[in-house]
Amino acid sequence: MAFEKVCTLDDVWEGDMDCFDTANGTSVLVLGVDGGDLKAFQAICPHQEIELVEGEFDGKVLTCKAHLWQFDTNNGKGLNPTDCKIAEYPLKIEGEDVLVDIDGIEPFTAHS
Amino acid sequence: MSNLKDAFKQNKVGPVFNGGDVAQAAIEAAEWDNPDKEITVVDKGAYIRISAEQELIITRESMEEALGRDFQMNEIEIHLGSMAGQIEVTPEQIRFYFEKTL
Amino acid sequence: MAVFPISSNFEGDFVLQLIPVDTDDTMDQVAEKCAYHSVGRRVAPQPDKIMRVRVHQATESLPRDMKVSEAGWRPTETIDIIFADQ
Amino acid sequence: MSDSAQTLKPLKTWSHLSKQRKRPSEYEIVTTNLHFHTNNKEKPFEVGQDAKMNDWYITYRNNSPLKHDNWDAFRDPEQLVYRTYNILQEGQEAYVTGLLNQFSERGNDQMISKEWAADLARLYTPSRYLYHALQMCAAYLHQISPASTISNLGTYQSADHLRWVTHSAYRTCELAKTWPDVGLGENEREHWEKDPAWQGFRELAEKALVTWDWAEATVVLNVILKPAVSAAVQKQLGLAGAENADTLLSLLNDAQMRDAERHQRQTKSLMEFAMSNDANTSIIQGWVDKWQPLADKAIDAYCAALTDLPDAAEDAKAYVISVRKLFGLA
Amino acid sequence: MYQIPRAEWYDLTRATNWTYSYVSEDEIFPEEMSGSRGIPIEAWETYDEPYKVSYPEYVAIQREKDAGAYSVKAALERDAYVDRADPGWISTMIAHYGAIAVNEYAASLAEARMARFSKAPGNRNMATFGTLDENRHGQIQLFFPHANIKRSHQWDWAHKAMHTNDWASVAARSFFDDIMLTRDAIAVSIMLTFGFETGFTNMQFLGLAADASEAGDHTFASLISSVQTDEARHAQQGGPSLKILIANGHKEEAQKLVDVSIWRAWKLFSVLTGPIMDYYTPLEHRSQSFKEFMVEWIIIQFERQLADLGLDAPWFWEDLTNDLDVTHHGMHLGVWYWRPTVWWNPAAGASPEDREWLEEKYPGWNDTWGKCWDVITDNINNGREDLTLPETLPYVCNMCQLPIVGTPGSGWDVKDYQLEFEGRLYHFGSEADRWCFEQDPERYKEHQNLIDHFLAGDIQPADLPGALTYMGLGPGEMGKDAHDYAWAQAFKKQAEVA
Repeated sequence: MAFEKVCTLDDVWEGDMDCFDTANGTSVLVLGVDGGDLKAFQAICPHQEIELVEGEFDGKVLTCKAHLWQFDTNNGKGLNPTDCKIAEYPLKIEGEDVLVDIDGIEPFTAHS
Repeated sequence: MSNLKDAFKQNKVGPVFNGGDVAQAAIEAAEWDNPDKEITVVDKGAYIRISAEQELIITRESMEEALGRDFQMNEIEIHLGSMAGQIEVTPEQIRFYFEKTL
Repeated sequence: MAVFPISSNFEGDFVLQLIPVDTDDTMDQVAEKCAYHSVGRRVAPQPDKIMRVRVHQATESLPRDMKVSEAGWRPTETIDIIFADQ
Repeated sequence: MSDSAQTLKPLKTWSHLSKQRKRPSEYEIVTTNLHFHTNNKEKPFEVGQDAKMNDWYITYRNNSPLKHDNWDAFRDPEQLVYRTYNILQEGQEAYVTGLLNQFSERGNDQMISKEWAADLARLYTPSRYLYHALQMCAAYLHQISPASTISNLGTYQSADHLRWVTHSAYRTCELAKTWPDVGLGENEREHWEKDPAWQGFRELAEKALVTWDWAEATVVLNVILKPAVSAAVQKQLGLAGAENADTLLSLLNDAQMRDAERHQRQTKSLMEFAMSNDANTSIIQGWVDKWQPLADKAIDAYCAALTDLPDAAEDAKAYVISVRKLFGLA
Repeated sequence: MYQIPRAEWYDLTRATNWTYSYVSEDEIFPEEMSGSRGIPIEAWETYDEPYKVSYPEYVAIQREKDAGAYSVKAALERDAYVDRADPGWISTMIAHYGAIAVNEYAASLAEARMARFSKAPGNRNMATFGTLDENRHGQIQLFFPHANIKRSHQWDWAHKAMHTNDWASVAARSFFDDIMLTRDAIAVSIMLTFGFETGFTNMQFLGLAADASEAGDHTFASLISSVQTDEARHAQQGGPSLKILIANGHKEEAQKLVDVSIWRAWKLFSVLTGPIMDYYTPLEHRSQSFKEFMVEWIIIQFERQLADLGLDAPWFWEDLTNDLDVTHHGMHLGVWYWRPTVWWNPAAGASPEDREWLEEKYPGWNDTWGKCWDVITDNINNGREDLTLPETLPYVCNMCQLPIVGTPGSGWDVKDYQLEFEGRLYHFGSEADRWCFEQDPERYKEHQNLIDHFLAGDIQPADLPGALTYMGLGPGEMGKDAHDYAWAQAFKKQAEVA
């Protein structure tokens, strides 16, 4: 397990999302979900490799801009369609820094 | 330009629209509703100034004719950005006028 | 000696400026202090001329060696600085 | 000047909202912290201190007995902005237009009795004076409140009250077409000024209009006066209408109650916000205790005229108590 | 729409005065808030608003207006016009929003003053809509610039400006507070809705929209011209007040209120709108000169309206027409020279082509203003940027709070209009500014302008950096030349060629 810093608390506010690269070039989507917690997920939609950061996020549900696939940002599960999900990365906060651990987690593709 | 001091001594009245099909219709309507008057139209892109001497009337009936649809007189407000002269609005017509002739 | 604020109206410039002068300054020194904020900034230098000081819109310039304290100015008084031959 | 812009982090929202670290809503972007004249408590406006208006704002706004460290932190629970207010009320007016036109076609006014038409001329159509007083009171709150988010409550409420005035005026005109000889459109002012049914409300309205302290004025309008109006002139009169085959009246009053209930939700939030400073609770309760008797008197006088409803006054006062309870007040 | 025509029931919506008996009429309408000037309430009840609207019409029409303006914004947002707009045009928007947005919101308080305190029921109802209108104008003009906030800290000033002591903010507040926030209801109807809104808002919301449209900024053009459609309606509140004042023997006072409002509006526009139209808007997009817009909207249209309502041309009318060739050039040069003290990046607008245009529109420009710009241009081209930046403060007027300016160069004619009042020396930028003060010294005499604060030691350290801090300007906010002096390069090349 190796946590690494991807951004600071000021980069992703509640209701915001943004995409950051880790040291090895993996893209991570960080979201400020309702209530103030931060979550980290794979940055690419499992459907057709569209960047999720270009979609919509209402604090709870993440919607891909291309075909309106939707995900519950509480756990990454697909809401529509339901037979898909996005991979979540462990995230922790140290001071003002936001750290994620991508070790051993592979992004999902298609209806997996 | 020393004559500027007296530049206001003229009697042109009329609406200024910020574009839209209402402005085009109003130009037609003004011609119909003020048959004895010369209607001047100045198009500045973002606004169109329609004017006549002393009094200019635009009726709802003419607006409907020009637009080819129902028209409530107060819809004119959506595009009416300004006006020269005093204004009087009734459900059937809008009237721009000066009380005095200079 | 004490700081004394005046409003400088410099010939050829477009604006009045706040200039702190000193009660011991002569009119020549006042002119210099005002020139610093106008000449070479928005007013072309006139090396063949001298700068004279007068109360705003007065017809007569004040003596070049007169001190501010002797001029009877009110604080923030507006002063014209004029290019002159002498 | 060195250009240090590059080294600055880009802003995500107005600097004053940035501390929240929360993506601001449209409501927050356009309604918060707009009263620049609350910045300098001793000198609200950019004119000389002697300009009289400075005194008015210092006395009735800045020196109000009701205190809060940061009135600007108040948020309207409805998050109303201008754009959504018009969408909301255009919809509500479409509904009312439908009601009016539908009942007109159905001959509502021909079906009521002349006695009820006369009652309406006495107990309903003079309401435009009362509603207009509410409109004026809310306009005062708009200009005197200590935060833009509080002022905005007054803005939309004032417009809502004009809406009620408009409904009354329209119905006055419409009813007079069927019932030309009961004084409709003619005697409203006289009823409002002299009829015993209205005198309690008139007294309360006139006194509310000259309440200048912003906080007391807020309490008088939204905690005392308006719930009393809702209870008697909207709810009980609406019930009386239903008793007299005037379904339109009760539906129209119900439609206006939707505005009043929105005002109640806003008032509830504002009272909670104010009473988060404990010292304010007794001040507000003191105002309630001072003003409620006048409101009760107004309700009694008005409801006494609703002869079809013997329990009208009791029911109305019970409603008023329930609204006060909603506000966290006794 | 309701079935019965509005005309049949409209009067009932404004039959809402009654005989007060639990409190007195004077208590309901305190003179300092109402301003009925001894004219009986029955006279005020004859107030007849020429531009009528009812509640259901209002919400329907306004919803449609908003739908139009917001949909243009949404459609153009992805277009990212702002990223490719000329820097001078960006400055136009940033200056506009900072000076206007929050003051528009404040105007809703002034409308509410009429809605509560006017003795004319028709005025109260129209002002209730006017309150909503200004609520709209504040909100929409905050929402649009907020979309750009990531682009520069200067956009923050759309919200922030009025909360600071920046000199331009003080000048804007000084005007708006004077004509709308600190006046009684009737004075508001005359100074704000008549004096300002039937006249000057046309300059900022239609004149400028013409430039915006030329510059390809359709979002801004549609926004501000939509704002002006509300103004066109609620501005009509002043006319009936004027008629009542004149009919009741108060013409002189009405005239005075109008004159003060016009002069003060003119001065604010000379620093805000003048530079925007004649210098910031890229040359190829200038639809008319500032002076030409002023002639169209103020000199011809507005002044004619004044005459029709039975008022005279303000006594300073000849001064004003003469100043159309002078004041805004000075304000522009001042803003540009003191650019670190403003929240936008002033465009010099002084390239050879610009100067040719200015000379054509303002004959003699090169020999006067041009002389100052010659010195500035040489300093830029000789690596002496330091000489193009200020080291002291301009002297500002005790009325308009703006620099005291006049014609430079060969036509040098800079005047200070001084007044000693109760032992204090006041400075004014014009005869009319001094006259405004003299009409109501109690209202203005204790006000401290920027220089007064500086001399009183309120600005620390007492130098320009101290002043910038006092004004609330931080890094990334202070203005710099919008085009990074590219306009001066052309002169260098000219010189090299020669």
